[in-house]
Amino acid sequence: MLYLLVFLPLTVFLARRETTLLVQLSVLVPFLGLLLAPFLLGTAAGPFRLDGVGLFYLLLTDLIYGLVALFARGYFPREEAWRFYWAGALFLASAHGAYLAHNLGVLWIFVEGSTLASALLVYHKGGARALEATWKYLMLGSVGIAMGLIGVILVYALVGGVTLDWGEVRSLVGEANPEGLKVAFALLLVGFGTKVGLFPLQAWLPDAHAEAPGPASALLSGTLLNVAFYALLRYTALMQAAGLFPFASGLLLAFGLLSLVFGAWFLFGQREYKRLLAYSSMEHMGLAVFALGLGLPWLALFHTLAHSLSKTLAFLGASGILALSHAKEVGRVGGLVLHTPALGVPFTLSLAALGGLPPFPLFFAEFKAVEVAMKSPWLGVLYLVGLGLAFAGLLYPMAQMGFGQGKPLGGRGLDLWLLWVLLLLLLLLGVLPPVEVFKALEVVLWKP
Amino acid sequence: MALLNTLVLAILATGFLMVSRRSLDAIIRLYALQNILLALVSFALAGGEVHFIVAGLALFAVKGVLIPWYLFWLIDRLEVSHEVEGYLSVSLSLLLAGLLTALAFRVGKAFVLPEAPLPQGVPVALALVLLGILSMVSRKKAISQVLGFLALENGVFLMALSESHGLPLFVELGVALDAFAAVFLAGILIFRIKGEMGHVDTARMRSLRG
Amino acid sequence: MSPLWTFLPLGLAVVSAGTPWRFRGLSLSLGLAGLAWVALGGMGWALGWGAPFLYLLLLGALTLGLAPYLPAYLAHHPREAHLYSLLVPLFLASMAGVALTSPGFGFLFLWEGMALLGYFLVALEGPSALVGGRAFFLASRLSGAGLYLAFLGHGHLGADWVWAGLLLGFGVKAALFPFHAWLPQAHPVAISPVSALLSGAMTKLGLLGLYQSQYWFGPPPPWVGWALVLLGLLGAVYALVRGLGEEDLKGALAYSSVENLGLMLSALGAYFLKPMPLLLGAFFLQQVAHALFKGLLFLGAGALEERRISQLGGLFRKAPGLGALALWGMVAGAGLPPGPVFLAEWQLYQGFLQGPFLMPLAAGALALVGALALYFYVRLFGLAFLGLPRGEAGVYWAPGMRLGLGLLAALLLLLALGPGLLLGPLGLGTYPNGLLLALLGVLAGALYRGLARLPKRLYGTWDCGFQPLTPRMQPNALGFAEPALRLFPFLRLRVGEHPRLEEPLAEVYAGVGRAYSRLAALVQTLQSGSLHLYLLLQLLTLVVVLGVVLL
Amino acid sequence: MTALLALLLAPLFSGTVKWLKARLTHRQGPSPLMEYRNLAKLWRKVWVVPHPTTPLFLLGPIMALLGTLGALALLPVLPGLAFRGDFLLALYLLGLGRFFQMLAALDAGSSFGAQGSYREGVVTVLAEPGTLMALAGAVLLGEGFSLSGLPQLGVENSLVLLLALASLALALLAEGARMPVNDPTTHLELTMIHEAQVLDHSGPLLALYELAGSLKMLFYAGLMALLLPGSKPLVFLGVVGAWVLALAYLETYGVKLRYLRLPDFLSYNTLFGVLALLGAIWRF
Repeated sequence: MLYLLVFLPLTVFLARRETTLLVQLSVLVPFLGLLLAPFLLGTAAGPFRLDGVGLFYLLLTDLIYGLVALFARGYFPREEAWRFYWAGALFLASAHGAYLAHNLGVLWIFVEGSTLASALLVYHKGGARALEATWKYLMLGSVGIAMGLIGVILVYALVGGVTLDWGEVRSLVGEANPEGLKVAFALLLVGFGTKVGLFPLQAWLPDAHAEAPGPASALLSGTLLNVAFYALLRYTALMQAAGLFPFASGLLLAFGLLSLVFGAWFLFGQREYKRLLAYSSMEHMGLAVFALGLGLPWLALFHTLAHSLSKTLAFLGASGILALSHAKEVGRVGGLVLHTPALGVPFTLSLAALGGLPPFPLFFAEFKAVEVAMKSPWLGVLYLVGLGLAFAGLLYPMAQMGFGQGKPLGGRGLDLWLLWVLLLLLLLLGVLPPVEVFKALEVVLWKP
Repeated sequence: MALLNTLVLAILATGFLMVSRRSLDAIIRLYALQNILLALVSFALAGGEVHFIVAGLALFAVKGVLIPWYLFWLIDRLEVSHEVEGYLSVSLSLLLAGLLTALAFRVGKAFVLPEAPLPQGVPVALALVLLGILSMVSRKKAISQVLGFLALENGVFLMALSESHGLPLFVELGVALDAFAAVFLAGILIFRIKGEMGHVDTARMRSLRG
Repeated sequence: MSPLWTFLPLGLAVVSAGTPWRFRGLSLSLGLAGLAWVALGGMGWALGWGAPFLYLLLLGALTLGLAPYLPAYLAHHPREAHLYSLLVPLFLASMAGVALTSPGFGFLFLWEGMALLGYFLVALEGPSALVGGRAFFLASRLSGAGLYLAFLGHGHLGADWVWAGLLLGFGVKAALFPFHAWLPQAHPVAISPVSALLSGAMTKLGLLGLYQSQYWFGPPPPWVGWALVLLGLLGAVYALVRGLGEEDLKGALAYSSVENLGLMLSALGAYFLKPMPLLLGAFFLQQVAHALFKGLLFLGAGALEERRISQLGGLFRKAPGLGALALWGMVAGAGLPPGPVFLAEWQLYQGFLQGPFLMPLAAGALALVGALALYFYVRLFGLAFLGLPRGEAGVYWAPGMRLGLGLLAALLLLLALGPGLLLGPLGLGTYPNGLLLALLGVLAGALYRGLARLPKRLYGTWDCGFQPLTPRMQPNALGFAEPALRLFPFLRLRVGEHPRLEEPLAEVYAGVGRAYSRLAALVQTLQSGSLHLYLLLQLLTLVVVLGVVLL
Repeated sequence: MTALLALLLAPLFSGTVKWLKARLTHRQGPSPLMEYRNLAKLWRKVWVVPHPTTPLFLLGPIMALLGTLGALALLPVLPGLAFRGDFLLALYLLGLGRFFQMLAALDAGSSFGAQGSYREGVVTVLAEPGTLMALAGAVLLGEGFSLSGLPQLGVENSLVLLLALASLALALLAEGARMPVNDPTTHLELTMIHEAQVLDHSGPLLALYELAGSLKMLFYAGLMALLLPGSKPLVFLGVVGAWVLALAYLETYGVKLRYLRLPDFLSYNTLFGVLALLGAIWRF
């Protein structure tokens, strides 16, 4: 059954280039995934095994993929839609594989696979800018992932070269040489950190997010980054099992804070809204890594969930704006809340959500992080300063695009109701954060 | 043991040559040679176990034959000069390569795990990785960056060999498949870059900034 | 019981938010919410349940005034009316919620949510509110950061740090100098009912928070008290002088808010240094009085279609009712007897004079504030409502608006007649202000009637016998203030064909902004587009991380 | 009580000053009682309503008079009201009168009225803090925080009370719009403060203003009297008499200050106020 789940997305190719059929299949597949996956919890097959954390990310990915696929229907012209759906199917398959993999080697393979598939997503139809972005993404991503592979090899060697099965490695890692593990973790952190988009490894991220077509950007930010983060999560849990968490924590906190602060500065100087959202992804992945470094995996999970939903909403909104206005710069779009509320209200609110305001879930996540970080006050203060700076970076775009000078947008019919669905989800999550669920996931991940 | 040492040193030598040569054809040939040497190392380490030999053969087939052939085909079709363009002169490249290798040997000790089957291979592997990144950082042609990446990949492979007899077979194959897919995709992209911009100079691809 | 009470106002407001399209429903539910808050707050305050209930009373009073006003106003300004009628009740609910919760997640949730709602309410005014809205939001988040520091750092940080966080958090909200600059930018650009809420109610939450903090986090260190006294008075003087040069009527009112808040902050600071009931009386009485008179004035300003003082004039004759209500508001605002603000200042003077160390000198600053406030409100009322009209400014003055303003004015009058309603629970009394009010009213009325009956003759204003007077011969907004502005060299007055006022403090803020922009631009160079640089960065990161691991 | 006494005394006070000034310049001068007749005459006259005016035009003189009377009512020269903080109320009642007077000056839409109005404002800003601080210093030394408990000039409190007296004297000149702050005899609009404000008021309105102006000076004289030892009503009369002499002298032989020099002159007032308050705090 798990193999079925991995290969299910590839059934989309049966539709060939029939757009209608492609859309139907692309929505049906994640829907099936959503239905099927919960029943497969705990089953195993070959190198695959579905545990709670994997299931969580799998469901999240399927949910977002389904929504994005639906949105893409109205976004792409008929003749180029197949490119998106084909690449998307590949991507979804590799994401499924990564979340189902219970073997560190297989996990690596699928993470790399998702890089390649998402490179196709970025490339989409071509053009000089998209090519440039894809090339940079491919190079940086491949080098990073190669570093990660060295880390995987070291871990494999450290546990005696007998197994890469996650459960077994975790029980074996306690006796492994701690110095070697540290080196391995450093390599893994830099390797997967490149894909997560941590500073200063983020260079590919804004290019890829900005040049990919809108729905693809939403997929990249909402799901792709999670794939790499998931790998990082697994390895951090390994370090914890080996009793090396304090060491890992230092690195994670440093990368998290750096990403936060530099993300804030990048945000402040940015004039194109899609790049802006990309930098915001970098900032938020930094925050998730920071939460992980604080020793709160459940919060990191929650943060990625909240970020994925908010960012999907933001990118779908942004792609709608781009499609209707053909302007990339913040300054050339304005007054969306006033003139185009169906699009402007959810988009502006998504920026507020990314700025960490209630009643959105990122507020809860940041609050919890500060609460714990304040135990070592300087950490807490730095975190607060970073959050403030990041908000300052988002403020101008939010004000200008939501309420500034601008023309009403109109024309093509997009499925804007999807944005409201996402907004509703965010509100629900923000008002009633299911902390207990995440605490339970933490147990799966953290305590054998 | 002496044979293994020689092989490892030869691999390092190919790495150096790949950094210093200015002709793409030569570098591709060197890359093929490096893969032959790696395959030999893996056979030498296999100790008669069949699946290691299978893996070595498969890898040789993909990386020693298929990829070089694909790259030759690529540069023929591209109709660009076969010369490597870079930021660094040959002597400077070699100097930096020497420094990085020294660093790799200095740091590599820390990487060597107890029970590693080929301890002397670890610093060399690390050096290959660093040299690979060096050529990616310093060379402008898209295709030479791909070659740098491939050299890096070989370093990783050597690392796997030296530390632990390589990874489990299916993982190894999956990794090779990914590497091949990456190179294949890169090749397609290079074609498109040439078609779209009329050059394959990555230093001139700087329209995305800020 | 605190959480339970929180839900009542929330529920009421949500009910009113549920009727967004029918203004009549909005009016009714706002009125009900206002009544409930007034009743609940008044009862709570009288029974000694604490300061939050006074705040509830204040909010309820303001809501009562808003109930008839808002629908009438929105009917005339239909743009985004449905959004306003959805957001205003939610905003009210968030304020009531903040007042009734104690520090923790819920408090910050409501506090930051209030900031978001407030921002939307300001920003809905469109491009003209862009800068002001941003200033508001930035300040709100700054205040939020201060509260995070204080609330979450409590127990891990020393009292000094906690109180620094509280000063930042609540102080920014209450326009503590020099963090006041956002207020005059943000409050005037919103529509008038929103300005009234922001100035009248939201800023008070900062004061309430500071007051409550002494119970939440223990008594403040002495420097907090002195900082509040000094910065409060400094802010009051600064804001009045700056406000004297303000051309925008609502902007000037916003500066007056900064002044009043400064006085309240200094009263609280003095109370921290020496707990005297008098100071507490001043603190609370001025809060309610300020909310009422500022609400009255802002709502009144909403009736005008022109906000530049130099284009106004002669409004009293156009709308005598509005003029009379505004006059009452301004007499109160100028801190003159028998208005309730004077009663607060009267207590504040006495508190200062009995304060420790050099605090009696603060009475001098207070007197300066009083004199400036007199000048300030003479300018506002005199130039806008009296004299010859300088332009064709229209007045929109619907019955609902009249009722709203009338309600607020009546409540203000009630406060002037019986300040004991508020001061009683504190065990304080004042001189019989109601008697004074009645006496002045009766005597002035009698004299007025008498004089009006005496024989009189209608004639033009004396023009020295030269050419007839024109409206342009009256001093304009800056001209009227110029002699006073010259006394305060911390503002630079540029006279000439286009006279203007320069504010060095604003240049400081702008300078900080520019420096930060430069820093951000510098960081952007990391993303220069060069793949080689990116790869190098990646390599260096690896080297650094490995170095950290191995060394 | 004090208010009634002052009300009776006020025309005499200003009349006497006028008469004395005339005598000092060797003119016959009007009788000191002339002011009573003058007021009665004004009261009977038809008053002019300028076109643009509003009820504020009328309220100006009324409130100016009522405010001043209210302040005077709080002076315990003759036994009267007394409570904590009454001195603050008294000063602010003057302010109330001033507020309406300034507004009434703006009401007619004349540029002169406006000039007078803002000049009055500037004088207030300059004079008020010092006066209040000086008075507060004296009150702090006394009992009950009230005018009725003010200390008498003696050896131990001489510094504070002398400073307070000096400050009150300056305040009288400034608020009463007398030399050297303002020249009450000229009617050149550009130099005036008080006169410019009342320019458009005529007949009974002018009478009220005239009365209020004299009363205001009597208020400060009364305050000074409270600080001096002796039987209050008698001291009060004495102080008033002294002021008649002083004003007549000052306005005969003195000159009016340039308007722009006013801050220099009135900064003495602030200085006295600060020193008096400091003296009261540190019990010099």
